[in-house]
Amino acid sequence: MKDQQTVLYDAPGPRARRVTLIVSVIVVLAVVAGAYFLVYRPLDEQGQFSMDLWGPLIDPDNEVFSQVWARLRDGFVATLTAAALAIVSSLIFGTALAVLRIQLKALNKRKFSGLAAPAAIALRTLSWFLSIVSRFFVEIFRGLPVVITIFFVASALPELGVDLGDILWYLVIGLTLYNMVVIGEILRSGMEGLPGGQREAAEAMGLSSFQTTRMILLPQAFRIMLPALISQLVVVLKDTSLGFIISYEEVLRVSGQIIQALPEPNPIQVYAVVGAIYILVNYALSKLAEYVQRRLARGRKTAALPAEQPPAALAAEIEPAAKV
Amino acid sequence: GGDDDSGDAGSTDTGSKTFEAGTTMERLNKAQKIVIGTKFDQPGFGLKGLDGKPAGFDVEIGKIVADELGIPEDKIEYIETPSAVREEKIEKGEADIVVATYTINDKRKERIDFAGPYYVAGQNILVKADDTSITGPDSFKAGDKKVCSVQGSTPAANIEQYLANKGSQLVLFDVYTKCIDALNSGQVNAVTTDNVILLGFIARNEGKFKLAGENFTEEPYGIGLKKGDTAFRTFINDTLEKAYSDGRYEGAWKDTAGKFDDQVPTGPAVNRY
Amino acid sequence: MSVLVDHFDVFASGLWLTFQLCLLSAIGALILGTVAAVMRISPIPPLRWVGTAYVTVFRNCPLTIVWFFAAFGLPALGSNADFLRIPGLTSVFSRLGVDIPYFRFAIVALSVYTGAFVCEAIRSGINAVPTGQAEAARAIGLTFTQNLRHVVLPQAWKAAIVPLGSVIIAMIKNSALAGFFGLVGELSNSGVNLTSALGEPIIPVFIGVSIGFLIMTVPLGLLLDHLERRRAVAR
Amino acid sequence: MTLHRAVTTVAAGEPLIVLDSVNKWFGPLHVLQDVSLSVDRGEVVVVIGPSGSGKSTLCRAINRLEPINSGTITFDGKPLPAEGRALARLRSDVGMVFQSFNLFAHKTILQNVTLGPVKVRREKSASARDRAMTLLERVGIASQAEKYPAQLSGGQQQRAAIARALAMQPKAMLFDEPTSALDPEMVGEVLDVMTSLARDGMTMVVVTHEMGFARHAANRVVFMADGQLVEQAPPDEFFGSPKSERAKDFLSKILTH
Amino acid sequence: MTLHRAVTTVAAGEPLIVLDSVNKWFGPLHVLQDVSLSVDRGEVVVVIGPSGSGKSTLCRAINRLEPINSGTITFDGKPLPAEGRALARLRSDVGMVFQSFNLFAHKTILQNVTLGPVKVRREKSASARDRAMTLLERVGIASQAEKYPAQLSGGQQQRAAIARALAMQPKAMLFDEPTSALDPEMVGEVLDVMTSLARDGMTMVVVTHEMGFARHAANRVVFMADGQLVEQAPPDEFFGSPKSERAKDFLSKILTH
Ligand SMILES: Nc1ncnc2c1ncn2[C@@H]1O[C@H](COP(=O)(O)OP(=O)(O)OP(=O)(O)O)[C@@H](O)[C@H]1O
Ligand SMILES: Nc1ncnc2c1ncn2[C@@H]1O[C@H](COP(=O)(O)OP(=O)(O)OP(=O)(O)O)[C@@H](O)[C@H]1O
Ligand SMILES: [Mg+2]
Ligand SMILES: [Mg+2]
Repeated sequence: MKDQQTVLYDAPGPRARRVTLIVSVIVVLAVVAGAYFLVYRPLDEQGQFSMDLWGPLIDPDNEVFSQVWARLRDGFVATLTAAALAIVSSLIFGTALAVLRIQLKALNKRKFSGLAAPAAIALRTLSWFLSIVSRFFVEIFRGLPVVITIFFVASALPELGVDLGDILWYLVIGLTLYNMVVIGEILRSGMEGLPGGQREAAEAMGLSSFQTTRMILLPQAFRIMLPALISQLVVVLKDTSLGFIISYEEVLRVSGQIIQALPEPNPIQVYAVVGAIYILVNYALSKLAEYVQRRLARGRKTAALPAEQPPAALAAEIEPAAKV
Repeated sequence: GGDDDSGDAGSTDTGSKTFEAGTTMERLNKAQKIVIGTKFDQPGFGLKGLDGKPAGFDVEIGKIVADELGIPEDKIEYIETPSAVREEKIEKGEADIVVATYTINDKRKERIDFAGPYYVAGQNILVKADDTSITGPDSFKAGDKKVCSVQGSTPAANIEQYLANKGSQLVLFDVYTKCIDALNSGQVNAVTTDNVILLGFIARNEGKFKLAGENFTEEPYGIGLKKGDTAFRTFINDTLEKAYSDGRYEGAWKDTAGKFDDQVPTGPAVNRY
Repeated sequence: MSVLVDHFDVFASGLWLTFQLCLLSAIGALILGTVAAVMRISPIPPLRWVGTAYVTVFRNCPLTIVWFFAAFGLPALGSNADFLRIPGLTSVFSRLGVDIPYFRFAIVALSVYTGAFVCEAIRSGINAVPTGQAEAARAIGLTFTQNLRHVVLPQAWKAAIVPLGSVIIAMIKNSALAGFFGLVGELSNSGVNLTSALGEPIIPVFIGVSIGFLIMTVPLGLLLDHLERRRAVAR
Repeated sequence: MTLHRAVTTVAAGEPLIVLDSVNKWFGPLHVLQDVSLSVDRGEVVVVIGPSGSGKSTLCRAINRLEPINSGTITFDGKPLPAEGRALARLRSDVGMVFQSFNLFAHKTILQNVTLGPVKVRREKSASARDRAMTLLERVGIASQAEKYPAQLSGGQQQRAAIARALAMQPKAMLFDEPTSALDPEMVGEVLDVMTSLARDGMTMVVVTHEMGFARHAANRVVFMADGQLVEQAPPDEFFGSPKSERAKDFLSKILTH
Repeated sequence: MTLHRAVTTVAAGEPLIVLDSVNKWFGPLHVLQDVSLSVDRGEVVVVIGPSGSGKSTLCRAINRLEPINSGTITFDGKPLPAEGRALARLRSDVGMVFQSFNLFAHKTILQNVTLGPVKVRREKSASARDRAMTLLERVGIASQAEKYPAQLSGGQQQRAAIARALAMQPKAMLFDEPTSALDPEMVGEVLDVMTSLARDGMTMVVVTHEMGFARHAANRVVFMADGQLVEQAPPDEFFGSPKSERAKDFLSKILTH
């Protein structure tokens, strides 16, 4: 599949190449000048580049350098721990949710004509009820800000008598509630986006609806959605920083403490360094997603990569860098 | 932290302390372990340092109590108790005591008990050193001065009643350092909260800031503990009084909050309600 | 639950402020994102690099850090975001004109962060237009700009509507952070204020805040689901 | 209509598939209108007709991939079960081959072929494997057994799909335009496999536009238009002298160029 | 190779399209290998060959939708311009019809047909509209002018696409498998339009698998395989006695069933 972008304009001829070169030079000059006059100079005039502020972060000979980095490392470990736990549990529960919703959809079509009337009615009511509940669950947790969900979990659970001890778990639950819904919808739309023939071929062969979902649809949805799932990891990694609201000591909160503890407060410098690390890690992850996407497109071990799979209301988070 | 000279008087006779059977003091002494709730982000009172350990006046007070219980410093476990969760941590027994710039008031007394107060703070206003236009909370009534505080805090609620228009006068962040940055770069004219916190910032930014006028509230800081544990409360009150007189209180102050305010407070009378 | 009734005015004005913030930020994000998208598909390499760098940085950086730089980095550069005091707008959105710049900083933070995602949504819309359309346009002799204007963009816009909507929903949810960066009276900030400072019970207050956000996000989400289904059928 | 019934009941052999007054609506669209058809054991029936006339729907109704609104369909003497285990069992008795192959993209050709026998028929995987290899041999792609569908040409994929259907040892096979998605030079190889199946006595219902195949392999040609079964006759008769106007018109369109 | 050049230069008329030693790579893939071909004014050339042999690429190279790596392509005596207005003008002189129609989905049929004349040729919209209606009349879909492409059948869409190309009053037309995406009963209507175009003396290069069309409408058949132009001859000669093994093999595959 060719990129739309490459067919928008023709391969440049000699004149187009010349124009491109001239405009390029102008753009580069403008960017450099802007960076110098609008960013570098004002910062420099305020002494934001002084070693007093940067030393603790970049000068190994600085007396607090190792302490600062030890704390930052602890912060990153806490961030990664929360993110890893959240993504794993989101995957597990999200898969369950997706399978549940797909199965309920199939179940709602059945009439249970083989069973006695009361039993059939009971079963149909149950499956109808479960569909409604799961739909509500999805809409609510998809529509709530993650900060609110986390805060709510951390304050409501103890109030309801559920005490998990470590705040890590409240953060993990809060992140999971949101991300399992997102992942569940990614997988569900992945399964529904597969060519209808896959399900039909399986059913025509005599596989049951659950067997079809488990053996045919889910594995392919996982493969197709792998890039989107990896991108979701980026989202989780970023969202762990919301743990500050329940004072979970992830890297941003630790950064705040470091800034207060240093003799010369240097928030701009600390956040610049932490932000850069975040960007590097997440960029690597999205490159991985891109790579996986390309491998999938080449190997085509799945029936099809649907034209656009992100379900409504999710695309923002899951749109892998590779795809767009 | 300056803990080296404050605790050694008591730490030699750790095992020799005995307490009446069945009391909290006996339990903690036997266990040789105490969990103290404090703040991790309050300069001068409880701030997690670069070594990862909290330090400050509240922490020192906690150490004095622990010492009196016969528990050495390295057996103290600190947990973070931000404002919203303090009562809960005490009720659940997750913290044996909470020393965390904890203002004594009646609403809180419904859920927990307070020993102390061990310090009486008061809300005040921080302005730039050359600012003469703000002299107290009433200066905000005109509606042109902007003030910063922390989201969900009592000082923020207190200052609101002096404001002509909340939307164009009040700025709230999650921590005070952000308020200081905003004051520095001119987005706000003042920062308000308990005087001790403000003193900390004055000390850290020599000559830049000053307090505008007197404290306009009283914030007696107490030590939170489980409701109904009168024996323990009495013990802590006794401990505080002892510390007032034997210099440990003064030492704790000098090494921590005293760095910002060289005027050593006199220990306030404890309230044995 | 009586909190919801007693403090109805707090919730209502919080919702209104959040709505203003979201509306203005959405406009800003759409403008920024469109510019970035055009840069990213342009034939000029440095423009593409700038667009790509912008998207890479802001997609991968936590919003809290972006917001920090909007609220404290801009002042460090000597700006109170006064360029947002747009004469006509300040009379409608009074917060835009006040001396306290944090409403404007919030708009900057949300617009710049969301703009990166808008850019990608628009590009995904462009990519969703079958390549044959652009080829057919070139084959009858349309130039690059004619091709974009008459053939690709009108169709891309339709394909981008759903992803764009998702981006805006995400932005509305992200606006909940505004309270932590100086904006007083926004919905989630009002909730924190009610519980921490006024000691109101947590659960009902947060149900109120949640309802406020769901009022904005759920109908938009349902609308998008609907649009998407309609598009799927049409295809 | 009665005429057709008469024709089919006169035919030799014993009916395996019987449709009686089948009606099917998609919303307001009446896609199968009172269709009656009977297919005998060992018979090869080719269904032709313009696009949208309901050929696929007919085919899919036979193994209930599409539920019908009224009428009855009987397979091997029993009416089609509505759902559940019984329906799954019926389906495993009817092999189906689709226009777009529909091989399971994440499984190798061999896994595609053994999946049904192992999971539905609960066969030992060793014996399923042996039989699968024999079938792949028969359709001429034994050497591709370990590859994934995407690595095969269209013609090879369709032959693998036929092997997959045969692996269930079905009593009848349904083909829905099996060669329409193929590059022209691959059509022949698939038709060859189908012709050999027909010779071996498999009961087959084939929707196709390949008139050559209809001519030489079908016992009967059924012409559909607008959801109705308009005409049916042995191929020589049908192609030689179509009776209905619509059949004449259709044949003129697809045979001239 | 030299033989082919000899054949084409001997032909009557004046060459309109001349490809000389054209080479094209996609990465490591050599898809056009030293291809030389000349098409005279008024000549109809049909290109056939197996899938992936480079037929589409050849077609697209002629109006520079695909740039080539070496060799030259001349149209109407002038080498293909590389870019800009000149290239756009060339393209407006060469009509192109795609397998997948590629009608602009958001415009009506009439708008599709008038877009080029108005935006590229800067015609008055009234006159463009009149001519468009005449063309739609000619391809038999004047009554559909106000509909959107998705509302039309495949055959109607392809005829609209032909009208769109004709609206630019091209000197030559390129067809890339114009009937492969159509239902069989619609193939005829499109081929009819193409045949009438050929009769009217339009210069045409047609990639197709429709051997009937090649036989009765082509002046010359060109057979491609693996990026090479293997054989070219008048249709009778080519279908009657193909010279190369590959052509024989290919014909046997697509003509038997
Ligand atoms: N799932 C569906 N929902 C609604 N309408 C449908 C559905 N499937 C088929 N139809 C309609 O039913 C009619 C018959 O469709 P069917 O696929 O059986 O025709 P066909 O003869 O197989 O055509 P073709 O040769 O194009 O495959 C068509 O008008 C089609 O649009
Ligand atoms: N944009 C591209 N990038 C890389 N390879 C390409 C591209 N377009 C075509 N190819 C390859 O070039 C070769 C020739 O392609 P082309 O489409 O010209 O063949 P064709 O003869 O038209 O085949 P078909 O009958 O299937 O349309 C094929 O192997 C194809 O995979
Ligand atoms: Mg069909
Ligand atoms: Mg081609």
